[in-house]
Amino acid sequence: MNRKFKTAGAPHFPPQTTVTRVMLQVLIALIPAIAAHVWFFGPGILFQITLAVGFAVGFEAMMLKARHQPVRLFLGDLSAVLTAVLFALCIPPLAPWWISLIGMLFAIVVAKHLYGGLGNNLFNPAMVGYVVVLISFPQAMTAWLPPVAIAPVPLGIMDTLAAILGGKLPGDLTWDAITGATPLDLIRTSVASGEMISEARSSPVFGDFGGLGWEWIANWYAVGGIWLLWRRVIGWHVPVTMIGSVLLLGLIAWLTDPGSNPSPLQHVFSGALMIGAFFIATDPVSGCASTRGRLIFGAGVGIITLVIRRWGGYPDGVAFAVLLMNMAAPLIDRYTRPRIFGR
Amino acid sequence: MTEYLLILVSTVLANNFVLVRFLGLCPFMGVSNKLEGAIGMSVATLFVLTLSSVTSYLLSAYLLKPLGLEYLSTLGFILVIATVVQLTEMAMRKTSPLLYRILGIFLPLITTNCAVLGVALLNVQEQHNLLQSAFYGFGAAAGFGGVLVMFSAMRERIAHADVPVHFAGAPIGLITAGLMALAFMGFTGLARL
Amino acid sequence: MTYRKILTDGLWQQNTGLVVLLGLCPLLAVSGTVVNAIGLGLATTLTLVCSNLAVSLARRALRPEIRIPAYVIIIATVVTVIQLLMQAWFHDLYRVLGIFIPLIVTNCAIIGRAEAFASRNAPLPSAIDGLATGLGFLLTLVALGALREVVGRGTLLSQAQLMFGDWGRSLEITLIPDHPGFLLAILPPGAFIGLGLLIAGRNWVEARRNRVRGAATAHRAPA
Amino acid sequence: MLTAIISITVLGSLFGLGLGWASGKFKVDSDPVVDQINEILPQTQCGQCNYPGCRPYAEAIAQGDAEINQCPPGGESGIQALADLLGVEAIPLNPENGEQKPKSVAVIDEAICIGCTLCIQACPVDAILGATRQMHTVIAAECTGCDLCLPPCPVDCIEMVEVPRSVDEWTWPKPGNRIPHAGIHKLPETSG
Amino acid sequence: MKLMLRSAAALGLVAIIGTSLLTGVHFVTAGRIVEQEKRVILQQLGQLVPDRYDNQLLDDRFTFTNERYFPNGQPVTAWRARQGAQPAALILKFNATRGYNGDITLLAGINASGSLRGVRVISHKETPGLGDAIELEKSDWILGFTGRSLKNPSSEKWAVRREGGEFDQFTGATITPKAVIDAVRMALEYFETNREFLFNAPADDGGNLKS
Amino acid sequence: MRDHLVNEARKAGERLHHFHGGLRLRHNKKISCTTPVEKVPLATRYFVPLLQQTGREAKALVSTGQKILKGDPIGSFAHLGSGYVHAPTSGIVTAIARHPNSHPSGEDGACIVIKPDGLDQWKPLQPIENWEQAEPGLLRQKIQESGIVGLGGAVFPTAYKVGEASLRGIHTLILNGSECEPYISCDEMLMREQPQSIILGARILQRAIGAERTIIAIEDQMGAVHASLSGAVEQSGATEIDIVQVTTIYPEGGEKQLVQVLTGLEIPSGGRPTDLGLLCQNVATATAVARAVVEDKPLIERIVTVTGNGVRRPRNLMAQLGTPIANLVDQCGGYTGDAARLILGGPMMGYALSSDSNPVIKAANCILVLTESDIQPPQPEMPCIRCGECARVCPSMLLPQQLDWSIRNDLWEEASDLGLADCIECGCCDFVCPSHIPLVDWFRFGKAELQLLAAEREQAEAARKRFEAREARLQRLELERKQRIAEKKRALGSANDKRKKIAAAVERARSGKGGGS
Ligand SMILES: Cc1cc2nc3c(=O)[nH]c(=O)nc-3n(C[C@H](O)[C@H](O)[C@H](O)COP(=O)(O)O)c2cc1C
Ligand SMILES: Cc1cc2nc3c(=O)[nH]c(=O)nc-3n(C[C@H](O)[C@H](O)[C@H](O)COP(=O)(O)O)c2cc1C
Ligand SMILES: Cc1cc2nc3c(=O)[nH]c(=O)nc-3n(C[C@H](O)[C@H](O)[C@H](O)COP(=O)(O)O)c2cc1C
Ligand SMILES: Cc1cc2nc3c(=O)[nH]c(=O)nc-3n(C[C@H](O)[C@H](O)[C@H](O)CO)c2cc1C
Ligand code: SF4
Ligand code: SF4
Ligand code: SF4
Ligand code: SF4
Ligand code: FES
Repeated sequence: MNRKFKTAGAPHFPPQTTVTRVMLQVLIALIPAIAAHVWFFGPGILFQITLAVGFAVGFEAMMLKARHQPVRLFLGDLSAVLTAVLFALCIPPLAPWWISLIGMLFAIVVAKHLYGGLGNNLFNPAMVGYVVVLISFPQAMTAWLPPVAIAPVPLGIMDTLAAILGGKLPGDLTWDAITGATPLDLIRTSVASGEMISEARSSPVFGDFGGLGWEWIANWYAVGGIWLLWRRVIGWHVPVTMIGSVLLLGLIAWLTDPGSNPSPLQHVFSGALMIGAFFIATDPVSGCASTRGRLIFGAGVGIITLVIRRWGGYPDGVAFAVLLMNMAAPLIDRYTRPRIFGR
Repeated sequence: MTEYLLILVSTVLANNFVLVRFLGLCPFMGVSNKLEGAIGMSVATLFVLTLSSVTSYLLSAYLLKPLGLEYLSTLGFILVIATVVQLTEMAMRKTSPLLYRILGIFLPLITTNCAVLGVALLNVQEQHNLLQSAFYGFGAAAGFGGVLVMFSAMRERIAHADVPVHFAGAPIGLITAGLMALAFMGFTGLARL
Repeated sequence: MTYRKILTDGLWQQNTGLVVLLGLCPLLAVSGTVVNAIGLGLATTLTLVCSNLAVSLARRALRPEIRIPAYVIIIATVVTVIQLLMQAWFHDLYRVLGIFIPLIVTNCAIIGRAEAFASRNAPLPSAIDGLATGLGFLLTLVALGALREVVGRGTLLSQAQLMFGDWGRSLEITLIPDHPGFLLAILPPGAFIGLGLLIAGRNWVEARRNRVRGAATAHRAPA
Repeated sequence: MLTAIISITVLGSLFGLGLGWASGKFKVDSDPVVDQINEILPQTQCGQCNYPGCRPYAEAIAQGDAEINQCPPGGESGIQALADLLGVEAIPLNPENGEQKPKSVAVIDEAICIGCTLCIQACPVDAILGATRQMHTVIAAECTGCDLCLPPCPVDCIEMVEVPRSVDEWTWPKPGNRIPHAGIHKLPETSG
Repeated sequence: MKLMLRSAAALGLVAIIGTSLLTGVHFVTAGRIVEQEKRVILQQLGQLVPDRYDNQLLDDRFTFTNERYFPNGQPVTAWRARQGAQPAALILKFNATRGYNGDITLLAGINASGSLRGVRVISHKETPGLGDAIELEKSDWILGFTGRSLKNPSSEKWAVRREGGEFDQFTGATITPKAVIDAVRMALEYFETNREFLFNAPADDGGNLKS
Repeated sequence: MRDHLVNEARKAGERLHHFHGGLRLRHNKKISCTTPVEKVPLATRYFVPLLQQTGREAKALVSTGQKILKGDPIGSFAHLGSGYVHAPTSGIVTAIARHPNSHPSGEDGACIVIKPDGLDQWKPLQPIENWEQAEPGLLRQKIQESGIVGLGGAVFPTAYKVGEASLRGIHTLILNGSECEPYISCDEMLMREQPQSIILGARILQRAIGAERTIIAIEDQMGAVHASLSGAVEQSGATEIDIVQVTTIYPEGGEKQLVQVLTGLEIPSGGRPTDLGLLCQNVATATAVARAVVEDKPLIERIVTVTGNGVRRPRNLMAQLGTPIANLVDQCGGYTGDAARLILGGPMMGYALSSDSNPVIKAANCILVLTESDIQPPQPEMPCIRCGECARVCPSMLLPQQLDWSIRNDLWEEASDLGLADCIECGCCDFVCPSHIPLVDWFRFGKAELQLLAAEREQAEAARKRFEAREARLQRLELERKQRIAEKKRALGSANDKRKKIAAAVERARSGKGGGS
């Protein structure tokens, strides 16, 4: 009559969510922005994503094998895929294939697995990969296509593939002919050469409040991000403080000297700020864990981004700002522990 | 005013002594295992570096230069530094023996922290005046200390991570420093004069 | 302490760059190319031998509270002499190595050897210790320099003219033609990461050697 | 030429003077580190460290005369704590000093005990009660398990007994390790 | 007290020995070092002036400022080469202020005729791999100035190709070359209008290659 | 400081407050609330464990073969103000043996096995007549004799709590009826069916501790309960009893959370509600008190919710302690085919039992049987991705993820700084963790380890003191011995002196004599 049962620790509920589900939701949230990217800049980004995911999964599997970890289990968590997609979204659509290779080598092997793999990395892998290729191959990494709408020569699918895989451009086109500066680049350049922002603003790559095309991609990032917020995959702290600090400081700068400072909206809707605020600075692993820590983290990323954009040598500073705050995260976590109940 | 601000920005960020200029790496790697030790070392260095930057400036400007003895700079500077360090060491041993224990062999090694002599030599090279030297020394130490403290907080986390065995310890520490330097590349061009 | 042990300690077991982690600044700063590495390595080795010798000779005369300042004076003297000589005869190389020649003074490895070895040993072993330590450092420098130069530029021994005069130009070896230039290796992050990889490599070699040795003894044990 | 020598010499002498003064001025008198070390030591007072008790060993460590790996009762965790305090690398326990054993207490077989008081004299923490020619007992709660009372006993009536844990002292066990570390897919389930 | 004196004495002794040795070496090497330093500077400057001049090029220099042609209050150094009493050539050291990452310090050698003998970059902070092709070590681009003058090409052609000029830009980087081209043109214009002053101003002490 | 807080706490219940974190869980209570509480018929054997409350096992007061009456004390505790275990029915003690005892360890414990005689005959009952006039001390003694422990889950001896509380000045008694765990409905049924005895218990407790008023906290989803309780309050004529409905968020039934919800104050870390002048008791505990005082019936039965998808007809049962759990399940129609896990307690905090031969114990508020699909799919544990969900839901405002990290790496000081001791083991963190880290298991282990370390340190400290005292004593003895020797020597010396002097005097005298002659 007596019946035996298996025992297990409390609580006795099925798992509410899984790491895989979390990562999957982030990937889903990126879809609108990817679609917008294709719409505005052509299909290059799709090839870049494919390449980067391929390399990332390859490196991930290799490292898991080398570290004697269950390969299937960890490949299934999709974190490497997410890293790859975010990386691909940061590089120019026509970047040669080996950019992805080297970026993923540093992202997955160096920044992730040398630290012990999922959950242990101190730096945001995608951003490590991006910054490595950015400083190593500035030429390839600054070859941005202008939006299809104003491109002098729109590239077809085969042309794009040939450019990525073979470095060949159709006909007698040169890189200089088909690539152009990004809006932030123009702002940075005009500041460097002592011109007024308004002069740069006359370039066709500027849209209504950000870069032409870029502003819409940024919007779609925000939509995806808000969906993630609603799904509680990310918290509001990082995006709000990051965008908030950029808006606030950008506004102050703009009001004091509109000639050499772009409007705060320009800041928010150009470059990597939106993807950074919702998808990159929110990386839980390399960010702060405590609530106050996340507030500081977000604000820090925003402020450093602005400082680099305004005074630094790079047109955009999101990636650097994220890495810099990654550095500070353990220290911040140490000193922003929440007050324990009753203490 | 901006000039001094720029010196600070340059020494702390754009030309961070540890991550960009490669000065002061031995204590950077050596005393970064524990956060407390790192903070202590940073404070000690802040004190020693500022003081020795100023004193070595004085030595250079009022003794070596007038007498045409620039070739003795290295010797003179290192003497000044050694003395400042030694005094700090004795004072610390007296006032905070535990800190003294934690900093262990590294306090005397502040003498041989390249950053200290580096600051003195660079002061001469860049023709700083007294106040500039003070700011330069202070900024260098602040950059050193800030990075050291962050690094040690990171290392405390790495210490218990599942790092591949051959990389445990110094290698992953250096790779982390490398990634920090990578992040600091973002500050290039920041302190353009 | 046999001479053999002094040598293996300096070159491998207690290698300053790879194991003791002292003298890191010049190691990282001046390892952009092999030629710079050799130049600084030789200067450092020379300094180590001379300073160890001098400290060992003076070791009985120095009281504890002035020991460190005294070492420092000795080392600074040696370094300045080398600096002046280099300035006079290897001026171009001197200009490339820049501030890191006077900074040999504060190469922690030098004062470390002075304190740990020379202050307790006779002149001859001290000089040999200096030589071994210096060569160990030189080797690490060259290894790191080679790694960074090959990965970063695809060449070896570029700019050899700085050290060897004009005939040095012919020493340059291009390993990877049309190398696009991997700037990371040449920039500061590459130095850190490169040294990290070298140390990990040394750990790996050491682990393998121990395993082989362990296997050998284990094999013998039952017999 | 002469100015050079003179100036540096004067400088050197001045610094020497200052240092000499400082070394007298800042002389260190006592070492609170000893107390901190002693606090980490397990206070078993067993002497396995080759010092006549924990405090003497603490003093030896503070002096730099002893390594931090000579206390078997403290075990690895003790060594780690010492290493943390002193900012040095942890090293494995020196096997010459013995090995870490589970905690046990001495029990005197009261039927055999002849009341010689020798064990009372040996006990470093006064954990044995008894009077001459009367039966002795060990106060289990105060016994540190140092083994020092065993050798002097002329009739070998003392035995070290491991301290058992009963059901009501049961505490939750250490959970199984994370699967990836074990390298197998196993759920944290134990069959009943 | 005794302790103090003993320390002082010992340290003093070490210092005496060290300094004496150093001073000795200094006297042996001092001459050669000065010579070497001169050689280095001359080597740099020598590429930019004609072989034939007979004055002490290194000493015949002076420093001035001119906000219109050399903005941001930078000090400009001029070295003058003369053949007999005749001006032979001039070397100007000045900054291009509109670089991507700040100032680019240039040396320009200008023949008495007003044509460029050559241009060199002394220091810059441009992005490695992108803007640094202005270094002679990285590419030959800077040699493109040799032989140019205000009339060759005509002044509207003093620009990068993309903007209809005669000079190449680098792939992905136009700011840097533009900055250099503009600064060199301004220097030439200044030379053109202030030739008298440049060759007749009294020599002073200021300025050297490094800073 | 305390006075200020106590005064603040007097406002308890005026306004509701929030506590940090917590979870809104699916309630699942309805399924067991459809039928009234049923009595469980006499079992053929009772297994009464001797370990039924916080502390150590009780000592058996009976021996094999002894005949006992219902309510006779059969085991007595030596810890925490002592207490008793009583016979659930009349019969014969057939054995005192090790038997599964519904303990989280899963190990067997000593149980008194009783074979009922079927008469269910009470021991002679001596209720306290007229409790309203009785000495509070007498009431407390009754509570102790009746073996009452906290029925809210912690099974801490109520007498001890009440005794301590009476010394510290309590103004408000809080009766905890906010049964917050899903599935469990025993308190709800109790409040519906026996509101009078709860009110009675409240008033008795109030008198026993000298409190001025009582707050009964119930969940806002228990509509019927509010009506029945307020009816009972009116009936009793008591004016100092308030009923407060709190929002249903797990774990608002936790003492600290409940106090915070009612007062807005946090019980200081390491402290208890008494620090705020409050005492918190479960509603069932109050009924047990009422029964003990006015009927002299000790704690031998309790309401147990038998529920879950693994049971055919979920319901609440009034069960004697010691009844095998299988009997309860049988009365509820037995298991469904896919019953997979047997849990004592709720799904969040309960522990899984390995067999249904385990007896009902004082802590058994719920028998939950879950099916495969309730607990599926099991997921492997992954590394923590530091998502921070655990910290977001932790009602103690801890950082579970960092706690876990420090426990795994033996960083005990760190764990203690991070507030390991403040974890209430509610399981919220565990529930939300996407990496399925068994956080609570680690915290339970860690808390025990921390206590062990503290005990060790205490022992070491005591050993050090005794060692030093002994050293000092030995030194003193040594010194005294030396002094004694020295004194003896001196004494010897001076004795010699004296002798010499005498000799000399004698000599002199003699010579004087001689001289004189
Ligand atoms: C990180 C980064 C660094 C750059 N560095 C330089 C530089 O040093 N010099 C330069 O002329 N352009 C540099 N650029 C490119 C300019 O921003 C600008 O895009 C370019 O000069 C415009 O030239 P294009 O029309 O050939 O694209 C850099 C761009 C980026 C993104
Ligand atoms: C004086 C006194 C001491 C107490 N000591 C403890 C104790 O050591 N451990 C314990 O779990 N509960 C103790 N309690 C009971 C607590 O107040 C509380 O009711 C108990 O921890 C159960 O609460 P929980 O179910 O919220 O954990 C004590 C109560 C009092 C009045
Ligand atoms: C997470 C958690 C949830 C709890 N939930 C309840 C509850 O729903 N009802 C209850 O009476 N006690 C609950 N308790 C126990 C209370 O904290 C407290 O111990 C009890 O109300 C004290 O009364 P008692 O001593 O009469 O059991 C819970 C404790 C914890 C830690
Ligand atoms: C909200 C969110 C944001 C993420 N952002 C990044 C990211 O910016 N870069 C990245 O490499 N991985 C990101 N990941 C994936 C994952 O956390 C990352 O690969 C880990 O750092 C690997 O240990 C993100 C995951 C989530 C849930
Ligand atoms: S070995 Fe024994 S006596 Fe020595 S420190 Fe450890 S416990 Fe104390
Ligand atoms: S009783 Fe024996 S084992 Fe225990 S402390 Fe005393 S001497 Fe040591
Ligand atoms: S179990 Fe502990 S740590 Fe987890 S949520 Fe509850 S109180 Fe917080
Ligand atoms: S919920 Fe789990 S994965 Fe998230 S931070 Fe907490 S422990 Fe880590
Ligand atoms: S070489 Fe050691 S600090 Fe620089």
